[in-house]
Amino acid sequence: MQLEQMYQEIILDHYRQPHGAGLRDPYDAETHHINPTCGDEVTLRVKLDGDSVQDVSYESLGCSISQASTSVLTDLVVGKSVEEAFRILESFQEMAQSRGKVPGDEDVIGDGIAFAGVSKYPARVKCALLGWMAFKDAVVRVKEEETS
Amino acid sequence: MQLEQMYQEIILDHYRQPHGAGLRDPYDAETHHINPTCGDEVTLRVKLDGDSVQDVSYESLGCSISQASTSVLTDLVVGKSVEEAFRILESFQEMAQSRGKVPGDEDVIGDGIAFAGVSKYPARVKCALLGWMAFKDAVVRVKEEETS
Amino acid sequence: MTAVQAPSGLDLAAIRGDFPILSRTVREGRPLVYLDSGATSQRPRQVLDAERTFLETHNAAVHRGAHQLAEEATDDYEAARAKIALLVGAEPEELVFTKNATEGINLVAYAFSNASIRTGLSADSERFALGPGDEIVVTELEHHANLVPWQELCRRTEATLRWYGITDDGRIDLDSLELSERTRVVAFAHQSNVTAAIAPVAELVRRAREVGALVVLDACQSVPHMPVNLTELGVDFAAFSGHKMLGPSGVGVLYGRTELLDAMPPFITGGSMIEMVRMEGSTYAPPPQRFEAGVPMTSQAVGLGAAVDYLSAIGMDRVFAHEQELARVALDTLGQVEGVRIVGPSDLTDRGGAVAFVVDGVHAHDVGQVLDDRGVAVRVGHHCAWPLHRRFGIAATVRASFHVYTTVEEVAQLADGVRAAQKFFGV
Amino acid sequence: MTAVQAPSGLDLAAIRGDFPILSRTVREGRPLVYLDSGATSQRPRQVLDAERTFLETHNAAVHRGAHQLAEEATDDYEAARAKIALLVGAEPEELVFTKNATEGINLVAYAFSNASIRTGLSADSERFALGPGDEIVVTELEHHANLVPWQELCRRTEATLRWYGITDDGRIDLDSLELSERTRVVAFAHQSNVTAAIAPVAELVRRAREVGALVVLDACQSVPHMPVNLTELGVDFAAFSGHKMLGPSGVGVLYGRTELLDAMPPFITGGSMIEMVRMEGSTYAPPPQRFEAGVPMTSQAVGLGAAVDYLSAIGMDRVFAHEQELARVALDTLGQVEGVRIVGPSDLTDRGGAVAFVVDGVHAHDVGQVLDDRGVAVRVGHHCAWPLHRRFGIAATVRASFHVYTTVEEVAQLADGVRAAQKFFGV
Ligand SMILES: Cc1ncc(COP(=O)(O)O)c(C=O)c1O
Ligand SMILES: Cc1ncc(COP(=O)(O)O)c(C=O)c1O
Repeated sequence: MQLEQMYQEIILDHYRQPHGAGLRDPYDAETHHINPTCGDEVTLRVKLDGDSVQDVSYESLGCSISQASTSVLTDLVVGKSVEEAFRILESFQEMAQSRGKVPGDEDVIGDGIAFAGVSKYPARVKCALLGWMAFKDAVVRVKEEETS
Repeated sequence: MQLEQMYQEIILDHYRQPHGAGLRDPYDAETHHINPTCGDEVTLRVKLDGDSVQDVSYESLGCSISQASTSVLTDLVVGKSVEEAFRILESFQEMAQSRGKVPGDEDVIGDGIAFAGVSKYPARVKCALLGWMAFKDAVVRVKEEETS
Repeated sequence: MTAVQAPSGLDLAAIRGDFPILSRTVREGRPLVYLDSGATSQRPRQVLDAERTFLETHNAAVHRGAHQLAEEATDDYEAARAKIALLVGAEPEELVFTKNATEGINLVAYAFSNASIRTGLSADSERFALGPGDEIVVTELEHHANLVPWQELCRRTEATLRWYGITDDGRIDLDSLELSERTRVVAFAHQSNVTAAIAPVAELVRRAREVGALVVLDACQSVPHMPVNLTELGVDFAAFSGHKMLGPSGVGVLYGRTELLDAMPPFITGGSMIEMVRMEGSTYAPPPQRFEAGVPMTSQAVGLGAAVDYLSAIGMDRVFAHEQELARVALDTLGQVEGVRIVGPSDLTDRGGAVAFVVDGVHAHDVGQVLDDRGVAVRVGHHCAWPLHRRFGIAATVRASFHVYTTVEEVAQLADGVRAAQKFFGV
Repeated sequence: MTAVQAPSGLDLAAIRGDFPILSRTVREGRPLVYLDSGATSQRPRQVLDAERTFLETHNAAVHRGAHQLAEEATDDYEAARAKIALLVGAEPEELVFTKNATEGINLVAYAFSNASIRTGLSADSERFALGPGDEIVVTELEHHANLVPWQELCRRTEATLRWYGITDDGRIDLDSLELSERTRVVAFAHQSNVTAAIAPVAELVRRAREVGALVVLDACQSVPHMPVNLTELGVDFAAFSGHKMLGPSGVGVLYGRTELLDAMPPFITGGSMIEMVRMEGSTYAPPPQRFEAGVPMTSQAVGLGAAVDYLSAIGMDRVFAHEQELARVALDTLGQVEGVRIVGPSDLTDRGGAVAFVVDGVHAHDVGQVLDDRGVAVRVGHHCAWPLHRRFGIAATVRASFHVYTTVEEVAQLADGVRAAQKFFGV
């Protein structure tokens, strides 16, 4: 069974009890991302405090992988500086898109390494990244608004 | 050599000395037909006398087959009734499109049976029919004008 | 995989032997159970061989050359058209080769918008001209291929898109819309690629005729799976794809009544579709050539001809019977699993052989993953019918779909897989 | 057929052994001498095998499924795109799979006309909008595929078509036209499919840039026959076909600079090219997916990838050298036949390997027939370049065209055949 490699216990835990779920006020930007192949959706809000991520809240409709990865995301980035959060994001994304070649650095992406198995299933990589891309997009928007 | 079967002496004779060539006045209708695959052209005029074909005159630019077959056409239809001319045309066309299966009736199409070999070369059938289709078209136009 | 004599009377062992891919294994050595034929079917050796023989002995550009190879290639290409015509009850010159059904439907949509710009066109094409106030009618269950081209046509011509809704069991809801005198096109799927509901073609054609609208049939999921006679159905246009009917990818067919094809302006233009070309302007060949610009999908047409031979030898009525039997087994066995909801008709009346469903508490992607892990290939997602899914308030379904090589035993594995998924995700 | 070591250093015996069709005979047992590769090339075993292996082991709908077969099929399809990108010096995402080059050029032309109807479009697409007074520039030597789509675009948008004339030796006459500030597109063939003249791409790109026009390169006769780096050439779009480069029919490639593809509205719409679909309207995926609606020509893309491998293993510079050598032999031997006139450059400067000619007093069709009778397959007619022929006051030419499997001995048979034709027709 390769199934257990993909759906690690950590993933199933996050899926059953997602962290930080729900949409909260106040927020600086809200994004809505969709996976066009399966119709999964996430609405995600970001609240920054200067240069650090104060809150990430979200509502999502999707498979276990996308839900769990968004949950892990909130654990990893809330309280971090934007720079640090983006470093985590990059590291997570690199692993997720590596086709099983990059195991992921636990020091950087914590529970995120549980998704290393997902990276072997190209059709599921988008699921794993759905929330992360929505987060990236939201932060970029806040920054754009700040500078404009 | 299959070549001699296709280019019967009669064809080469008509090709070298086409009958009825040149555009003449008076005429009732003129048509211009083109073979879109090779660019060959024929301009053809028909003069009817009541219900009989008084003259067919033409100018053509094309291969030996198309030139010879237009020449044979004039021999066969000039002086005939329109009805008779169309019977000849149908018979010639049937043979030309038969892929070598219909040898052609010499009593009806005279020298036209020399083109039986051409019918085995589908790409050349259009050449053999170019003048004939222009003739048919021209007669149809005269008839249409008469009735309108 | 034990492949027994099917109740439908097909010799499945022999049939499966014709499909090399069916003997492979996936994941950790599991026999492949391919239940995704609605997306694309597999090809029998006979189709692969026909294409290869053509390429190794007759290949040349068709309708262009005068040498022997070109003659033979043209003959093979046109013979394929004639075979396909026979299968669907049409005349060969009513069939245009396209790259897929999607292109076929776009061809019709673009013919309308090209005709709507009247400069330089003959009066014949006027019947295709659209403008503000004109209506195009589709249904909410359409595949994107039979929806988006019409949306874009409406954008280009300022015509209005209207649609029939869907009933709770996934059929076109005939009561949900009245056509009007301004309805110019009624386009719908012969068989839904999600719910497998078969459309009431006669009734829809009658309604369209009543208001003088043209009927475009998306026959992607019917021609591969059941006997279809397009002339008897009385539709004006129909499109289907080779790759869903045991034939090659890269080839599809658009059917159009001669009188209509004759009057339509071209879509894709270029070589081999012209009558005369000058720098100042060009005139075009009669159909079907007018709609086949460029060097076509020659060997693919030949392969599709061989697929038609293969299907005809079995008999489309038996193909349909076999798939209905498979649908019955799928509906029966899935029906016994608690928490499974079928999206589509739950009995076999006017229904083809695909079965789409959701599993309460387990997302379709996750069900699909568990099935994949067991070697069972299904499709998960909206299957290019997003509005249909939205209508049922769901993002994604699991769809199992079949063809002539699918066995009852394979279908029975679906329910086992779903139970395994429920267990795995603890619901 | 003795196939010796070619002067260009190719091992022709080995190469010819890869092409099964070359060992067949035609007419009454004559060895096939295939000199019609400009129309369509033949395929080596390696390409046929690659397609077959794909179909027997990995075939599935790409970019749609989540099961193992779908993953593998998608990987193979995208790997093919990457290989082709490498061959032509582009990024994979700059390449769109089409059914042939004709579709590729039409895609660009329709992007312009679709952008010209501004309703519902983003501001990005504005740079493609055309209207009265705008100019599209082509040349008089274009293949119909790079002429008729632009005529039709002008019909749809009321833009004006203008063109460069041709010099007496069959090249684009750079002095015959001045671009203007209203020139929006300059479209031309990299290599003429009749005269084999290679266009001065750098100069034409420079002129187009000067007035802010986009450059569309018809690379149908260049990519299969010589090293081409599209990025270095600096063109905006380019189109070529698989079947002319030892690959399958039914697949072609459109190259577009990312920035442009990004901004273009879609052409053919349907499944797999969408971002979000609602009945009320849809949004579209980024390129190249945006332009690949429907189930694509999957195995054909894989086959084209294998053709690229095959050509790359030989080396495009050596392919070009070989064909130049063949052109030299053709020009030399035909030059010795009285009454033969070459249509195109008579030396090898900026010239590829096709040779078109007329024979005084014998129509091209008749020359072709005599050649065919001897087993020599050439093309006769206007080769979809009717205006070019009209420019030279001729209806039809004989064209001999080559590929990597063509031998010097084969080319030498041309002149013999022409002499036989002269004798037969008594000129
Ligand atoms: C120069 C040129 N352009 C365009 C084309 C059209 O290619 P296709 O028919 O493969 O679309 C051809 C070949 O037919 C060609 O030689
Ligand atoms: C009902 C229906 N319509 C249209 C299509 C589009 O077919 P293709 O992608 O082969 O063009 C499909 C399949 O994908 C389908 O199932």
